[in-house]
Amino acid sequence: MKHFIINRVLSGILVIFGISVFSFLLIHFIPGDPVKIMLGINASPEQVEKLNHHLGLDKPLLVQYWQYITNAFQGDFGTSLKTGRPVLIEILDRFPETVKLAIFGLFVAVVIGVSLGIVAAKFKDSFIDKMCTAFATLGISIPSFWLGILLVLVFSVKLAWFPIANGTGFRDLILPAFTLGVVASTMIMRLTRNGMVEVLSNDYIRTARAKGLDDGLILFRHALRNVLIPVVTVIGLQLAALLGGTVIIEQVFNWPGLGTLAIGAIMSRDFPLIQGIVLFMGVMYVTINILVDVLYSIIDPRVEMGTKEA
Amino acid sequence: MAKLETYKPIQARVAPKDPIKIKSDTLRKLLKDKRAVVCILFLVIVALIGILAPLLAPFDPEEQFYESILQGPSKEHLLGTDAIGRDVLSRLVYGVRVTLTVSMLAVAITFFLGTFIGLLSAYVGGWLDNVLMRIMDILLALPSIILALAIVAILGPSLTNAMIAVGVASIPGFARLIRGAALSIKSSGFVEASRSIGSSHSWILRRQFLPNVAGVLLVYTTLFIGVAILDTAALSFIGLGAQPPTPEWGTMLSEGKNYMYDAWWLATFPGIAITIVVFSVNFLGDALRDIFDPKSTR
Amino acid sequence: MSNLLVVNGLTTQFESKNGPLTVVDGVDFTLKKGEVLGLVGESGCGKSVTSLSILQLLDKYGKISSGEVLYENTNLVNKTEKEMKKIRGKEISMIFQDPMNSLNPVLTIGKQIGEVIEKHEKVKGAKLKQKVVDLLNLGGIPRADEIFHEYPHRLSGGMKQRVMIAMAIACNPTMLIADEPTTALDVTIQAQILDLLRSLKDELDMSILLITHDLGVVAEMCDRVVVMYAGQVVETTDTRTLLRNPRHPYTEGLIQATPHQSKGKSRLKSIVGQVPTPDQYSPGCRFADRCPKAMDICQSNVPPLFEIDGQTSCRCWLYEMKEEVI
Amino acid sequence: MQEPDTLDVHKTSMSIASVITNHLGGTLLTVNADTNEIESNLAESYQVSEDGKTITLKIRQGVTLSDGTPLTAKVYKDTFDRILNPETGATVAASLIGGIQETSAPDEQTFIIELAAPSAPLLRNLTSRGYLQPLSMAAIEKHGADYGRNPVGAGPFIFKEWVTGQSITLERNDDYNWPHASAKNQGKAYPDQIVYKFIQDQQTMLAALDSGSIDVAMEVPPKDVQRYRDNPDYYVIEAERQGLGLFLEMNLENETLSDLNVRKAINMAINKDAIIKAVINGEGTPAYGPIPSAVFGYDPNVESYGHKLNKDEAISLLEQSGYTKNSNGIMEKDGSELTFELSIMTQHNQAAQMVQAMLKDVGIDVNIQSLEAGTLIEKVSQGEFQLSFLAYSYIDPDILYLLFHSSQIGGLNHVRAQNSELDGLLEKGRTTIDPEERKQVYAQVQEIVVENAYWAPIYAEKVFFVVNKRVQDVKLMNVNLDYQDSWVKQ
Repeated sequence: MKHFIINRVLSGILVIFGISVFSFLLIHFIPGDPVKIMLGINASPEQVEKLNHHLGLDKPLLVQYWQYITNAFQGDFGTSLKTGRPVLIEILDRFPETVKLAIFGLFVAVVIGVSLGIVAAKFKDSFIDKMCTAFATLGISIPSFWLGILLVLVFSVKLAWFPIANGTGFRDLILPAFTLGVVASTMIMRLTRNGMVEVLSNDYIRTARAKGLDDGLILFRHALRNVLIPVVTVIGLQLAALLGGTVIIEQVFNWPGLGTLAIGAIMSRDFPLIQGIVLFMGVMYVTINILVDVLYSIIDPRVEMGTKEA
Repeated sequence: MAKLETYKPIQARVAPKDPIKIKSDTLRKLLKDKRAVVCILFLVIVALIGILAPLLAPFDPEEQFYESILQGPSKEHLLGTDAIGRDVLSRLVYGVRVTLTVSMLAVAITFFLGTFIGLLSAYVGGWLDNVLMRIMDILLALPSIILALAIVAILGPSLTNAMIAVGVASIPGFARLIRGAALSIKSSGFVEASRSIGSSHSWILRRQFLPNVAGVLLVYTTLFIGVAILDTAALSFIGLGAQPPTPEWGTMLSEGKNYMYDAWWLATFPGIAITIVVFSVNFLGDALRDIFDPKSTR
Repeated sequence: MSNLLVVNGLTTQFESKNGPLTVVDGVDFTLKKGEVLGLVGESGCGKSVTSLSILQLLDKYGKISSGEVLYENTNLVNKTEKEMKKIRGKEISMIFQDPMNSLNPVLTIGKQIGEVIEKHEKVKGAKLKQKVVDLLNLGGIPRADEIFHEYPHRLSGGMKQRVMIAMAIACNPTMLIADEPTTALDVTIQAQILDLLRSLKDELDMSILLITHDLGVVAEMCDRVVVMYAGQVVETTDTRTLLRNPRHPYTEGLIQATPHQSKGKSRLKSIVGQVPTPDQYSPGCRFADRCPKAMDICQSNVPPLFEIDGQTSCRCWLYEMKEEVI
Repeated sequence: MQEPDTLDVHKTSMSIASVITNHLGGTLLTVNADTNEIESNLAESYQVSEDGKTITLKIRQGVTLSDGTPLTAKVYKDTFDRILNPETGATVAASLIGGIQETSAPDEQTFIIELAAPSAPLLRNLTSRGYLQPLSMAAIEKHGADYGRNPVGAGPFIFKEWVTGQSITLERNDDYNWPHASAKNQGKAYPDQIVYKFIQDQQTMLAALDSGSIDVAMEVPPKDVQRYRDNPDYYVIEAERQGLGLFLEMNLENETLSDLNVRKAINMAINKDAIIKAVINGEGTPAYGPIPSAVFGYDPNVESYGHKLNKDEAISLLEQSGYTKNSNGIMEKDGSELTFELSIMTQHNQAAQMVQAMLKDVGIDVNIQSLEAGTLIEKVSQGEFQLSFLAYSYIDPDILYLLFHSSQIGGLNHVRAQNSELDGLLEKGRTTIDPEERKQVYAQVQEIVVENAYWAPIYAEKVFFVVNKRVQDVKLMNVNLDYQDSWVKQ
């Protein structure tokens, strides 16, 4: 177990290092001078020059990168060009909102996905099964931003059940989380269904029935745990995606998450902030992947750490 | 980070236990499957609409009628007019061309590069596999919206660049899927068998790998078309996709968003169009997967 | 010995595209207390479906269309699913052929055995653990307390079958159905499992319905035997008579096809042809077209089950003169 | 409405930050809403020296900042020194008082400003709210880098809380009793608290207004205003935008565009009324010169000599320059078609597509390149463009210096105008103190710009605010909302 985690963490660090180099170069190729954007159209050339120097943007790329990495190791990810606040604080200010949306969205996805998956498996090849699969395909086909707009139009404007843009409380969370959840649930639903159909045809389910256990117990203790194995991977993948903050849903619902921060940072060419966000995403992506693998071995005892294909 | 919600989970949608092989009687099976036939028919019709757009569209998509701006669906403008008086129906019809060409070419990029990387890394294995997969990890970890934005920002916003961005952003996902499928073939014995009798690498790749991976390729490519359409629309939604006045569905949807309250039809019809086309593509993909997947649960 | 289980005219059908298929067609037999009854026949003759029908463990396509299963003179067929749940694993329990897949891979052995006791006898905590460890020892499993926490994939086939047996006898059932318990195991393990079953039968005063296609196992284990062919019982007799003086040509064929040191190096004769599927049954005797002694009557009408003597009955026109057993 | 970058008025480059800090601070001088004349405010009185190089101001007594520091001339001196000090890296504030050489505070009440040369715009700049408000040096030391999120000022409201990404809350300053003369309520402001909510998307903002989670909507898009005019529960406040809503810039370094006939033809091809009707729902006026009527120095007869819509004359002008229409209707000369690249920001998509169609009518082919803001600003300032849409807002005609003076190429002079006569006039405009004389100078500037058709001005627009009737008496104080007299109907 330990050996596996160490080599996974090492490869993770390698990936994060790769991300930092890749994104640093990538960002600097994007045309647009942050200072000019910051000073807006009323800026005179001298002012631009002064500020560029003040922020150290006139040094060669390599020097800037080296400085960035050395600071990063001491936890200083530079300050945002736009707000002058440390990048880490800017991110951590927004991160809880993204986590709230991600967790709640994933919760909706798992509830809808798993329950529909079980129902579809139970009534395999029946009308209900076909309906659930059609719903799953529809869920993946709708552009999520259009779905978001529709929900806002119907539930917030017409029916006024949910407030718009008045903070990130529980009631504000419902619509965006539902939009995310519906799209994400289609994956989980499909996997649960196929997994459940396969598991239910297994001998150990027949043994459980031969022991006279109740259907509910068989379903949840015996069947579901085996179905969880493939489903956990997709939930892990989706959590990483959702924690990344979905730009478009955040914009439609005016959600102050990392997605909006990232778009704002790109638009204003706030290099340190973009770099910080991308690095933050990379670290989160790698950690979640490692967590999914560890979770994998907890759920599926047959997995000896290290032999499982990463 | 900001994820285009659609494509990443594709990996989980298809968990190929056994290699999906192209069967000789594929076409017969395909025609037998009711769903596949319906989808193919629908997509052919959509393609025809695109090709015959000049005949079908009542007006020139870029013609502006200043006196009938923002009008709802009416006799002469079946689906209403947009903010500068252009006919929504004509733009939707011409939009078919744009959307299909863009998604096809984007998927082509994903297909060629993705398959190449996937097969190579699975077949050669060892350090190359490791390096390639780490690069894929980096691309996967990089929020796809940032990757797409960066590509569009560097190359400049245009339909072709949006297409390249969408194509490249899907490569990591696609490559991993193909690698998975290829690995399961490689470990299924007959590749070692044919290598032991001294057949050349290219022969093995051509005769052993490709036919077996072909089934998977067809299935994923179909599924990724849907993804490409959605991602192009998403890019246009944040203003980095097609350039005005190109009638691209995603741009029409994002323009429609600004008139959500007073001109409902501007966002609704492009939204429906995207959903139906992507739905039929995905449905076709599912049908194909069930046909090629020997252990289909159907 | 009084009868524990009486099966009368049991018929089980499976829905299929072209109408229901009768897999078990009017089967009768009785299992006495403390007796080991063999249910023998080539694979595909309906013996497993018969055993599953007794416990109503058929999948959603199969159902018992007629007949009765009297267990301690109550008819199991018209019991509700809820009532059946109280019987399964408590009164009648079952073990299966392929131990490799019969245990849930993600639950510990202790948990899977414990849950039967928890359900039927409401025992919890340390007492439960102790009971499970005793069962494992009873099942002849070494290092019982370690195995308690172990997962199935770490055990060998034989060991897993022992766990299955321990699980089956957890609530000391009065009857055990063993569906080809040793077929998937190699010979040495097979003998150990059969010894275990025999000792448990005596210790727990349990009767066993043993389903197998291997006459060697029948010879070793069973008191009486029921031979099935194409969904019907073709011969019922005690084991010694069956081996020495098989009446039904199909039974003879089976015996000649079984290797035994008494036969020395003589070539084994195999029965020509295969077991017909339900939709291919001939109107008369279903073994007719494979039977070396087939007569015209065999082709046209179905032989009833003739009572030969108190012990033996046989479904074959050769024994027509003996009076009929309905 | 966007989230501001910081509330440190010297360092912010976002106008929204000045809107919010308006409530926190006061200005030395103010502009009378009706007469457009400069009046006293925190400065009781002011005198400008003969040569216009020294301004002496008498600071009003009895005013204290929210952290208790009393307002004295020294407070103003420290504030202005902080702006002028390059270390601060001041942004907009620095450009407002660029001309100042040195300031001094001989006693509690007198604050003296020394100028290198007489600067006409300075007085008006001193009325700009937000950027030039007095700051407390004690608070700046105390919070250091975080001062941006804990601003202190001498205004009717005090900073209370900033929830990142969501809102900024200001609460009433109870001991405030020095409002501007024209305010009805001379005591502390009526509202207890103002909450600014950041809503990126305009439609979502309007949805929030409809659902009641906000009372005041700022910068409401023209197309939605009519809906609220007809709705009894709301009232609309509108003001002329101090700057051009939309104009087309032409890059003089481009060979074809250096020909005056082409630039005039482009001016005459554009149907300004059609664009106003489609893009801003008719809520604006066609623009013929570089500055709108709302800005000091506007010369009304620009409307007479400005270029009007005249397709035939446009075509004849092109023909004069040797262009002839080819088979597919595009003007051609020595084999090359007359085509231009129009680089715009995404929010101008609609107007761009209309101009594209209009120019096509006269035979000029246009390809639109819609870029996001950052890339566009970079390209136009480097001159990597042919045609481009832009808009600006500024309270003083001195903006024309930044837009057309040859020294500003690489900055705002995107068109690369190099006209010595124009340069001279722009410099004179800066230093002429007397308003009448200054008007004459800018009249000539406007004439040269229009004659040379450096731009194709399209429209001047209005800025709209919509307020829920629940909140009464929201006033307009030179383009910004003022809540001094506003009260809430319980």
